[in-house]
Amino acid sequence: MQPFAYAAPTSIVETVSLLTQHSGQARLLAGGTDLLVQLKENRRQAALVIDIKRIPELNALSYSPEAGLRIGAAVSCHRICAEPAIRQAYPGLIDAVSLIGGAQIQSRASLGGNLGNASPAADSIPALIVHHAVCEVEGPAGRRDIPAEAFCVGPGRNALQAGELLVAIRAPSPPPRFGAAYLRFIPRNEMDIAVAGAGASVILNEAGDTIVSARVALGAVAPTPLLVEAAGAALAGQPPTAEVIEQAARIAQSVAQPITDMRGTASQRRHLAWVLSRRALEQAVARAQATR
Amino acid sequence: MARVWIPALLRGMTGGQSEIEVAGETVGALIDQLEARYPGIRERLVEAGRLRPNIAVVVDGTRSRQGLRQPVSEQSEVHFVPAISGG
Amino acid sequence: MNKIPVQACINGEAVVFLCEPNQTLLEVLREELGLTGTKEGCSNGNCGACNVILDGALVNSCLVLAVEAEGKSITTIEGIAGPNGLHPIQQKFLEHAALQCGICTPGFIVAAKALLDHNPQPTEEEARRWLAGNLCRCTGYDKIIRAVLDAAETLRNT
Amino acid sequence: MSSATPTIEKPPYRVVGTRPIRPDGVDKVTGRAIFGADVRLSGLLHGRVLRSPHAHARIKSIDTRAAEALPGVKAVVTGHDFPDPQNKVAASGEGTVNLRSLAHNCIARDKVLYFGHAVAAVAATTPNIAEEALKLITVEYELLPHVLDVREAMRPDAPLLHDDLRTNEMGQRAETPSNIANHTRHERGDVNQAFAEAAVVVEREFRTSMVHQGYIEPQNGTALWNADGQISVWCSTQAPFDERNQLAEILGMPVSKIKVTPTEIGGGFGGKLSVFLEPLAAMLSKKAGHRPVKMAMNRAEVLAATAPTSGSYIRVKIGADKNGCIVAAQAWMVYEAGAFPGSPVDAGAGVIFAPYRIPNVLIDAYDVVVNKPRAGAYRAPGATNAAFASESVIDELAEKLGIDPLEFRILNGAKEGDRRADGPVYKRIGFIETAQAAKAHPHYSAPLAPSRLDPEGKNPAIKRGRGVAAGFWFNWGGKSSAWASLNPDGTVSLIEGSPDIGGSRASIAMQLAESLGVRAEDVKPAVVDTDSVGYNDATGGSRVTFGTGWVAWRLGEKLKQQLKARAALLWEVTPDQVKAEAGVFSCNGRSITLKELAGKLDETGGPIVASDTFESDEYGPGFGVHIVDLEVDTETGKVQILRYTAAQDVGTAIHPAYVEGQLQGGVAQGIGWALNEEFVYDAQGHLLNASFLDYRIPTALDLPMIDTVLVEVPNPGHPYGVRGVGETPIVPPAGAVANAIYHAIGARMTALPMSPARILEAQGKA
Repeated sequence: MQPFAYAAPTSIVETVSLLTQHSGQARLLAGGTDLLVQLKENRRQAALVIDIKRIPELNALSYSPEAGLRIGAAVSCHRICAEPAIRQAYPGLIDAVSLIGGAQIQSRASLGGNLGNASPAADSIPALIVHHAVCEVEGPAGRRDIPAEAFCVGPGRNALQAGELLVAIRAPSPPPRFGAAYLRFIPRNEMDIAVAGAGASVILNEAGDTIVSARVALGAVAPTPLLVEAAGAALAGQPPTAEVIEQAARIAQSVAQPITDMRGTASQRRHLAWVLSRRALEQAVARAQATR
Repeated sequence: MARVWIPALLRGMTGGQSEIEVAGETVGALIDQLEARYPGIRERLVEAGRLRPNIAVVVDGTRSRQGLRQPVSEQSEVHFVPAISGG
Repeated sequence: MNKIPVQACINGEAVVFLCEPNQTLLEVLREELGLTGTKEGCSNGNCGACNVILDGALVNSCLVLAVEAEGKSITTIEGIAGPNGLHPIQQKFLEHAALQCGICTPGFIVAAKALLDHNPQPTEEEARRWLAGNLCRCTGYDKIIRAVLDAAETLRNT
Repeated sequence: MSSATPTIEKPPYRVVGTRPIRPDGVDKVTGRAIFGADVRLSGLLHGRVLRSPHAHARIKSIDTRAAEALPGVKAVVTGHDFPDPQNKVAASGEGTVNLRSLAHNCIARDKVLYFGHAVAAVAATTPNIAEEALKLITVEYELLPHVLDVREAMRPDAPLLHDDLRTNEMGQRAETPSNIANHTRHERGDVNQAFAEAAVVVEREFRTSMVHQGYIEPQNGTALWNADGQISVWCSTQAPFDERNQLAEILGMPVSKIKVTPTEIGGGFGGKLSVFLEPLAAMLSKKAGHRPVKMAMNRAEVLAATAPTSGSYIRVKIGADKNGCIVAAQAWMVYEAGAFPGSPVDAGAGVIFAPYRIPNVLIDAYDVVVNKPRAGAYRAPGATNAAFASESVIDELAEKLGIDPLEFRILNGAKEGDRRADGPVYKRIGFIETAQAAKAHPHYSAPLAPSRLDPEGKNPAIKRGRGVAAGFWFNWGGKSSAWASLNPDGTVSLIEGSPDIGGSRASIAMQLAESLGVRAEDVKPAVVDTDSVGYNDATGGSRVTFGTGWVAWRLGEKLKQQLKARAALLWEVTPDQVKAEAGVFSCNGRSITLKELAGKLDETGGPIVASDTFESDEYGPGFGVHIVDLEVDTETGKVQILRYTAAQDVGTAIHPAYVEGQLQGGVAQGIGWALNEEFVYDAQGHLLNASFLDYRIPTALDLPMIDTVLVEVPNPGHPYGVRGVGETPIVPPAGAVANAIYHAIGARMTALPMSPARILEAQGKA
């Protein structure tokens, strides 16, 4: 592996200062499941690797129905999935987080890393989008929030400014009759990167016969994960019927701008955007109905 | 006399004949006999005094280890096939 | 590059080693500490041959920096057998002929140990899912899964 | 689990057919076994290889000065450091290898021929320094046009890989250079007339992609070129003696100066029959002042630059009469050889119609070089591609004729005395028995296995189907040598030279134990270096349990004869009066156990050893018939295997657990090849998916349990009836899966892998 220096700061302030000093040459290490592979393959360069797992706030995980969910950027997928209350409240997020790698990767990979890596195929991001998640970042100019759907700005590029780091991801407590799901397509049953992914969430009315609001987000079909606002708009106020869902899925498909690469063809991905959006919506509706 | 099956790509040399009866007690002797009848055929099968490295001889259903020295009987059936490899 | 001293507990013993920041835990285990039972199959976290248990969690040691081991407890394949002999998982791998070439075996056994530590009664599907990060090219997994399920039963009954 | 269908009563063996724990087992479950990369020598250096970023280019210059100057770097080598061997052919596995090609494949000389081709190598004090040094080597390339597709490579205007390569047609070289290295033809009868008269004819064309053996242990090698000129090499190899020959030629040293020690080997499947790193490590060792150098590939190098097996283009046409008898079969087969001649296309041509009795046959086979890594053997090399094509067409013919697909195969199945498509007549074979065993298996009469994706059966997008296919592999005998010594406690030390890649120490030791009359546990096998045992052919071609096992049987017999003589001495009788039965020697009412007799070696004349070397041609081919149930998510194109049964004519199963394991492992590889595995190259010839993330071999979650049916038709040509087992099981799966997909969705798949994208495409969905 390429040579680099290593630091394990214990505070955010220290980290921001290291990032600022090494402008552009420092990389943050949480689980390392993306970063170390990239450094080994020389796909990214680093003069300094900053291990953020010793910063208490980045390792904190909390949830309450009142305050919602707050996941420190370095918290492992495994820890998130191990919390029954979180599993219950954030089914779409759990779908996604439990898909990221096998047991070995789960115990190291973090949501913060998944976001920071900004892969168009990142599983967690469409799920965070449909859960209305917000990314909390801190930098030389203090803290600010970035909505999950705005966090990625291109393949491998995120919205962090120089010296900024992702501190935590927050998601509001779901309202009653909320359901969410994330589905991805991979050729095997494990150990693959999504050929396409789709997250969906819905809030049903009290009677359960009308969609109050909905979100659909896609992965791996554009340079960044995509929030498909038009699909959400088409669902709002409609009954959760097969026809309505089909129409929303077709809208989602229509905004996909996939490419052909070694993992899939553009036409396959466009097709999958429809299949997965539809199935994710069906599942989100079923879950919302099950909460009644 | 032993029956030699002529490989398809050598049948141009035997006037299209695919099976030829030849006398001889070894594969080498059979090839000598063939060479007498069809000059040039030996060179197609033999290189530096041995069967070409990518050719195997099968006598009576068994791939020979002895190449040109492999004994044959009056009733033998002889094939020249590609030497194949396994993993 | 200055070497960094690291203190860790490996297979129950306190260990101090020096490493460079760009050395992986796998490299240090194998090359510096002589623990070559942990295997390198892909060095990218895709095969599981280098699995170790790090503070109770199953990890790919190729995707852990050696410096990250500071203050941690690590179990490698060399630490699976007890003072009285093989661990039941190891014994069942032998009885079921769950290995052919044996290169993936340490990783599978470490992963199976981590599985049974947190789920003593996995279903076949759960075992397959947990072990999906461990690649085996020889066995078709059939005998491995049987060995793990059988070991789970043995462990439950002892 | 598995069921066994003995068709012939076996003798009452005491050891053969039991399931003892393998002798090397404890070392392998505790991490103590020493694989190639585990070798550690004092003063060890670490080597890394600089590889070509281009598919085809001339090397104009290489500047290694900056790399040599990096602190910690001890040696750098390029192609100029090596002698240039003559065009000379040597044994490799069952086949042969051109040593000049092999040398040029290990390190490029004037041209690089594929992405990943080795260009230079560095030895340094740490792997990371060696890696950094590679970045300091400057290579000036002149890019040349490249060709990746075999049919394009065959065109007269295609870019040529080798200026001196001319098509060989059974000993005749063509006038002009070409990428077609070899053309083979098998012809019998008149196919054109037979097709004209046939009631049903099916013709289709098939494509398969280059695939990799996917062994989990990367290639590695440690070499010490000592100051006295002796070269020691430790490596993971299937073929230590072949590698010794290859090293001798590539390094320009006599064989006697080279010792190859085979370490434990982490899978091979045909991919570890020849050297890659070892010559580089040796030359680096010499240049670094005779310090040992260890080299190991990373996964990307393994995939890009070892010996994957050929992608192919195959056209198959088969005709049958109205009674369902096959009357003619034709195949036109083109296999990628990669950068140097030597694809397994001839083997493919030998197996493509092998299970069937066919009166009129025409097969043309072409070996074609392209700008990809040198193709090598992969478990029944060339056969899976071929059987995918032929078994798909056979299935379609059976369907058109309205005959059950297994019944159709039995009706046309080859038996003793029938002629193989490539000419020779079969001896005793077990194809019909195997097909009948598959047909009689409960799987074949059971309803389709339940869906995994849609257990409640509500989703009309999920379709299920069942498919069958047959497969054939020649097997091989080869040469084996071994020796054994009797210990005073009645155990036997067995010294062999066949690397144990899947449990062969056990199956070989068991054959000695059976013939001598001791327990399996009483034989202690060791696999040793090339100086310590006589010549052994490769562990490959399914030969070791057959060939080395035969030698072990003879060793047991030889030890037994000597023990009889010792007993005779004690009792003052002649050796032929002594009987030996199950480890007890007796004569005229007196008896002594082998153990007791072993305790009296010193007083009866001293130690007893036996050595033997042997080659047999009586190996006998193997047939497999497989049944698969699967489901297709028609909306995503994804296939899930639900149930799998593999029946095979295995001769006698010495250690049935490892025989089952061979079948299960072959099936798993075949399923991976069928569904997802492929090399993906971009237009410039760069391998895009050189990782286990994107080269998708099956995981535990992708497969069900794999049922095996061991059809024991003992091979009359072996003392215990052993046949080769390991390769046949990879042959049928692709065809069986293709046929099952057809029965699920009604579309014939004609390309491997049958990936989700292709299945969507076949349904017109994407």
